[in-house]
Amino acid sequence: MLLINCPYCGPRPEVEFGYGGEAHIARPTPPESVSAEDWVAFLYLRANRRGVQAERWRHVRGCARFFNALRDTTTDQFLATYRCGEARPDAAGSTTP
Amino acid sequence: MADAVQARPPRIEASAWLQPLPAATRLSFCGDEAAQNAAAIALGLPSSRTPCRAVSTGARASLWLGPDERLLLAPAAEQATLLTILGSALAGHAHSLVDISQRQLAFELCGPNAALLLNAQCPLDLSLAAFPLHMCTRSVYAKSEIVLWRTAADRFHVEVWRSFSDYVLTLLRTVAREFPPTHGH
Amino acid sequence: MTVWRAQRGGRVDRSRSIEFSFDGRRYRGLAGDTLASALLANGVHLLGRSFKYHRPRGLLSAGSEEPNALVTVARDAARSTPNLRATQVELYDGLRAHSQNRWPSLACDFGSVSNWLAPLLPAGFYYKTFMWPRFAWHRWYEPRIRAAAGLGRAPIGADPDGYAQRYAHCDVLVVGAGAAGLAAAAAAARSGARVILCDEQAELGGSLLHEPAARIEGLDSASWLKSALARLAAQANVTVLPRTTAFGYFPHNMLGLCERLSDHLAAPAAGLPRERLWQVRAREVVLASGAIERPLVFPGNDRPGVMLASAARAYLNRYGVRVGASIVVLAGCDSAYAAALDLQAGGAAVRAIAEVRAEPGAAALAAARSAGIRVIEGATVLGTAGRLRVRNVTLGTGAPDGTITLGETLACDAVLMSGGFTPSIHLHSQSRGKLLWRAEERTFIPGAPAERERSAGAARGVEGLAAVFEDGTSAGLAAAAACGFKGEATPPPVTAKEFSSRGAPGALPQPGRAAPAKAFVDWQNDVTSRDIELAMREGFSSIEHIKRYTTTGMATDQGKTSGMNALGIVADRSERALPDVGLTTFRMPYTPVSFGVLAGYDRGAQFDPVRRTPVHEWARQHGAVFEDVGLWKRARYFPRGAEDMHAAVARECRGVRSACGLFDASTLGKIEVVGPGATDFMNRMYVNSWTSLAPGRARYGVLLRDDGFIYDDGVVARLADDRYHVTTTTGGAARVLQLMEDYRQSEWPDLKVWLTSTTEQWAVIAVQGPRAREVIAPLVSGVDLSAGALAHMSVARGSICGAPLLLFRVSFSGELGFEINVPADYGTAVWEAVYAAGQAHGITPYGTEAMHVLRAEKGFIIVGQDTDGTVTPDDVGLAWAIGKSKPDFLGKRSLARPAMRAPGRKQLVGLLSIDRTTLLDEGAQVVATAGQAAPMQIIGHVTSAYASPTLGHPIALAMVADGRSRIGQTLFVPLPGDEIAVQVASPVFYDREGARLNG
Amino acid sequence: MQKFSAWSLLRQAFGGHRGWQPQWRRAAPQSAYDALIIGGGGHGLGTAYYLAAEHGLTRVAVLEKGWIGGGNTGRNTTVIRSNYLFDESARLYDHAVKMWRDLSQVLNYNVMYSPRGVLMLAHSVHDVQVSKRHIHANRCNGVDNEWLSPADCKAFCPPLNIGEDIRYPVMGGALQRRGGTARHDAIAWGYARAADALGVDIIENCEVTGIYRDASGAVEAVETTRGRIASRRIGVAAAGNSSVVLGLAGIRLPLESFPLQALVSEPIKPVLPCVVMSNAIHAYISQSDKGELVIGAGTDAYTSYTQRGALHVNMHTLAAICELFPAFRRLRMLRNWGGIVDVSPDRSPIIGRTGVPGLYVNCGWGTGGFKATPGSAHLFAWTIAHDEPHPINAPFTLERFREGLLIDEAAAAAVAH
Repeated sequence: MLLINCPYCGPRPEVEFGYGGEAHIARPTPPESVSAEDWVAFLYLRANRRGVQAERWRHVRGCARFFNALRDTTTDQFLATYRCGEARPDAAGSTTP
Repeated sequence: MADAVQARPPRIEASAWLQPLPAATRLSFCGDEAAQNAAAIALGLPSSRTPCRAVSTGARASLWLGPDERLLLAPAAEQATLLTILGSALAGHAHSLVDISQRQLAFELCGPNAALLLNAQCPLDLSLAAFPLHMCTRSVYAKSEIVLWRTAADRFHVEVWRSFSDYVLTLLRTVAREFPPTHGH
Repeated sequence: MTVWRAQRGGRVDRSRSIEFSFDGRRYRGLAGDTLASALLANGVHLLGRSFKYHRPRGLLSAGSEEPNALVTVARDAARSTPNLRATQVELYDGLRAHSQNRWPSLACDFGSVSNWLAPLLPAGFYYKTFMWPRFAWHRWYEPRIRAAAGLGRAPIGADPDGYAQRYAHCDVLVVGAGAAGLAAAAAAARSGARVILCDEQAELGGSLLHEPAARIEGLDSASWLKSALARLAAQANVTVLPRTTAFGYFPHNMLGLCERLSDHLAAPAAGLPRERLWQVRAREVVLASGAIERPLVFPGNDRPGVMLASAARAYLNRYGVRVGASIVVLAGCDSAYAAALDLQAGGAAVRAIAEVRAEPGAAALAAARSAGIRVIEGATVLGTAGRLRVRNVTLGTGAPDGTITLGETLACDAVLMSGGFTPSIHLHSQSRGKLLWRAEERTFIPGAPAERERSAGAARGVEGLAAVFEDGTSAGLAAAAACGFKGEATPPPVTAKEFSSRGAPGALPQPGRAAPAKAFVDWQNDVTSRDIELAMREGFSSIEHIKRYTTTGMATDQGKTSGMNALGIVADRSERALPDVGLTTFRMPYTPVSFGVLAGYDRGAQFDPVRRTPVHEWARQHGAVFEDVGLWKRARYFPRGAEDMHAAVARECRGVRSACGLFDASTLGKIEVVGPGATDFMNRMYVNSWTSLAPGRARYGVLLRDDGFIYDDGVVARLADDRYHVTTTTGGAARVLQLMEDYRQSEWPDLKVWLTSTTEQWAVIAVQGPRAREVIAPLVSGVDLSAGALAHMSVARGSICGAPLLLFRVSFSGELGFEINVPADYGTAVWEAVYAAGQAHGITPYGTEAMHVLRAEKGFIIVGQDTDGTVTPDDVGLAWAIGKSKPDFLGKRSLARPAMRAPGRKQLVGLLSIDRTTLLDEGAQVVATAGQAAPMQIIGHVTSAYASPTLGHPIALAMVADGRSRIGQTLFVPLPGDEIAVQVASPVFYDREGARLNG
Repeated sequence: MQKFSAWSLLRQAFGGHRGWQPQWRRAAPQSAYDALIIGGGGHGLGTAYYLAAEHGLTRVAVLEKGWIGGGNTGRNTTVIRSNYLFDESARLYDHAVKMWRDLSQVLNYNVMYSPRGVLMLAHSVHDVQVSKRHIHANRCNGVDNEWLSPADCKAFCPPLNIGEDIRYPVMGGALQRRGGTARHDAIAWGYARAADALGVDIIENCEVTGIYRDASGAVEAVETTRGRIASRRIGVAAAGNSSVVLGLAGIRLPLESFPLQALVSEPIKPVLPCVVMSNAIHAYISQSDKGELVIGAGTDAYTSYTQRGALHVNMHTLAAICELFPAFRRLRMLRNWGGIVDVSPDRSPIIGRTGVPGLYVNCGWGTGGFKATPGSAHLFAWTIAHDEPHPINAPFTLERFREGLLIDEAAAAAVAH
């Protein structure tokens, strides 16, 4: 069970959280001017990175806030967690596609 | 016009380690910091900006559940008063105030095994160092969401949605059987 | 006292004799015995049969690595546990154990015929045969192979025992309470850290338990151990857990521990759980899991009586049991000499020590010689004899040129072997820590950690009690320091006579063309050195392939005794360096963990929460039959007398249509959307437009996901300019709130709006039917119920029977309808009041089944039944709900995708069987032409089907390709050996113009 | 190819089994091939075999970064069934089930296909509706699937608890008799041996680190840890690592890779005669020929390439197993492991072209890939050989997400109202 550092509540066990998938994917608008490519990319295409990935979590059984995290998907170690709206930290480290 | 009916809150059996808490006024209050402060002042509570901490004056308490979310607790009789006070204090502040008095119910776990009873199915570190006095937070007990509030070294105030209360209490009683009664709850 | 029990020594309590049985025969042992030591004390060496060849087997070890002595221990039929290691089963009065995998008896097992067929059954033989005739594998061979395979039997009947669980946190978790672990725990505790110390054994002490000669702090090991444990127990910051196996190392320093609470008790107290799972989150971990002795690989090394040297020492020094009277020791490691010396001192005759290495340790040699024990140098082992117990061992002599000549045959009743020790790196490896290969000692030790852990003592190849104490102490201090606790501790001074535990993995050399006898690498799975050679010959080079092809290391001991020898053999035969062969991954659990303890409290009614509404108890008392909807129990129907569901539902429907019905809708999800941004938010979430909805009015809302498919629906009421009361489906409540929060926080943080679940704040009592108004009118105050004042789809506040009331004028039945929302505590009382008031009007309580029929007659969909996750609003005729002028809402862009507008999409229609009597099967498929053979051209399926008491014939809703354009057409519903002609109709069967609900 | 049979086994026995030859060569990569398959699991090895056996391509190599069959092929719970809801899925999976029947004979390798029946339990009114819909649809598609009452379920699977004493009592089940299990390693080894005999190079410990495209944008070669290898046809069957491999060609896929765990018990004598699945309470279980109970757990909540997951996921599964089989509570978990499953948005696979000429992909099998192995490999080989999808896999293109033509088995199972 992962130990996740909620930016609001501090380190908490995984069962308090919900996973929100890849982070920093903006929802394109307005609908009539969004191309099919952009829309399918928003809905479905994911980097699915092997290495450090920016991803969303929600502390649903805690402060209920969504936030972002950098996690190495080859080790499941977190490099950083940060609030929505904050820029992605450089702690990223090297990544493989 | 028919006779007035009586409210029938769920009954919780008390035991050495379990104390039901009386019906209460519960308000889910959301708003920015200004609104939070205005509410605190109106209720005569210190402002509660520290994450996962409860502040209380007398029987009124404000539990930090999220950066813009508080659970306001007060005696049942104060409901109307509270709504009036807050109504006027919050005029002009963007906020949300929702009555959830009967969405959930509360009980107290007490005694030397209180933390152990909880840790059977609650994954938090409940040592005083990690979960000090007045700490409060949403968490889980097995498959139920709870709000946990430490009101004394060996006492926890637990809030649980009413339809989950049977599940949580049954589980607690199962766990309690693991402790020899001599370990006086 | 038997001849095998030494007169003195050991830690067993000679004053407490214990009776037990094995295979029905009664024996006596002593308090402190394991089943293994007690049987040895009775001269019983034959304890089991091997998996494949059913060869007679005795004890190989004295610990949890035991591959042979697997037994079933049964308190009763339901409390029967197969595959327990006799070396771990603690003796109690009346214990009943049985051997496994043999018939008719352990001594005479028909299965051992496979031993004679062995030449036909090499590794992987089953991949090469059993292929003809085509279907024979499943019908013929497989059932027979299955019957022969398996070990013990599953118990019969439900397990009545309880299982406990607990989360725990500590600064330092120490795994293993041998010398290193004790020192680490003591040091960390002294620094002030919160310490948990666990050990898989009943007694803490590890190898100290069978090192009586050692002197620690001037005390003999037993006395020192006693005081050391007392010191630990006295400290408030230390938790000591015996009988507790750390079986798994999970990410972020979470470890799984299994504590055995009652299996060792003759009469466990009622309610005492059998086991407890500990999920421990440790800031730092010290792995002091020790090392496991390696057997030697030589022909006939599996006969009962052939065992590990350290095991023989443990049986003698810890349990006071001699494993034999006449002993040959096979030394691939100096520590084997200690066994020879101890056994001799213990009264056994040591025939000889056969030294299989080129250069044995001088000290060991000297000690043996001075004890008058004969040492045969440059030896190898060519075989053993004896049917159910080893009778003799035949040695060979290796010449410098490598040739091997037949040596002497030594009579004996026990053979003790040691190929050196393998550090127990399992948990370190589970945590994804790196491994280091130590060429000189030919062993892997823990390298760079991946988690916050460190190994100590024999677990990382440290030798000698003094060194181990020192290593443990510094590990404990370092771990505590890493948690911010500064402290000092010094390892206890030690004097002990010790020999090196270094050895070399692999097989003993054999003369050119190896003897037919089998040299076992994996005892339980009957994998021999030649099986491994065969796998390599067939091109399997990765150790993972060799493991899977030969099954070495895949038995219930998971390769604890076989892994390194297998690697050694592969390395030698392929002339690769051992680390180049690679190591198979270590996976949890370290030793097997019962399903029960992992399932824990989640059993029976407590498997999942049972959610009940405030009206539940009333419904139960009035005979309701309930159904599970998500976690909720909902009243499905209220049978009267002998009514079946069909009859009850028909009556309930008629009751609603003709007079008035009473329905518990409390489970509907409710979300209060509040704030100045509430209307913007609702406009962006739901397809509908909310701007024009006046406070006090309600609207049917449709929610899509951004992929354009219907996600949920429900009535949404505007309570005030900045406040909406949103209802969701019962099952949808949580996921709708989650979806809303996601967009609120992630996409539109600018909106000043907040969401609060009020599902359980309100009890919701639906009163539906032409008499509904008359029923509730006398109870309600503060609300004008007249059609003019409270029109269909509106909401008002007032009071009912003195309780606060939020009254909805809505209908899911098609009749005049109200939904009474009162705070949950008033739910039962108000329900009863309405029911009483309704008596005069013939009110009928109805359940979800009648509710389904009534809404289907009106063509109202149920999301999740008439829709699945592939349906758009237009598919089910809800295009009207979409706010045309809105710039955006969830799913708007997706609805513009070609396939979402293409012809041929399935559309909601009604279906009527032509004969007007056949009730269609929900889920039945629809085809356009009769008499098709599979595969048919399927054009749709039935989503809902009911007998309609109102219409007097069955009705159905269906999703049919281009359905709306087919209205009036005849289609067909194929059934096994039958086909039903159906007519496509409008999905609204009743009161199309809606006169009744607007009444 | 050395023939496998009882007779050859007997003959070899007299020679102490010294006469067996390697089941496949340890091939070194050549500089160029007619076709390259990236991924040495069942799907990839099978694809190479069918390319050689049915499409006459013999200069084919399979590039495996580790050891063949070491990915999901060797990590799954070997459940085989074809009772999927949608016509497209039913055709796809039934194509595979039909091929399983003869696979041992075709490959001369006992893959131990055992049609012992797959029983999928229903625990609620909604479950029953969904099961019935599957059964009707399957029958119309010529796929066997039948409804069993709780008593019938008990008769078919005696240890099953159909009592009322559990939270979600069994309300019946859908049984596919042709469903069952097979031996996972045998699939990889059997295809490898048969492909090798046809000249296919099976190259282990060879990780692809780059994909080269020519001026026209078409693929021309790959870079590997064992050097550059040229080919104008490249098929990717890399399961959990599909996004990573296709990423080398600059392609983003609609995939997320999740850990999927499974576990086995200690071996016990035969007790469970069939495969039992319960989607409602998340459990599936069968018993291996060796006697181990083979149990599949759910996926973890987050994407990961670690091939391991959390304990609480297994705990949830075992709780469900112990409810359905209360006598199993005292049995013990022997070994647990994790695989990486590549999950597509509609839980259906992607088999076809990628938009990059010469580059083909077979991925998105999620938790259900093993059952499809022979069919998937057969169709993928056809697709690569013809540079267009076979009619059976034509609906399973990458384009379907753009069009919105999803084949959403998961969504079709809907969620209770």
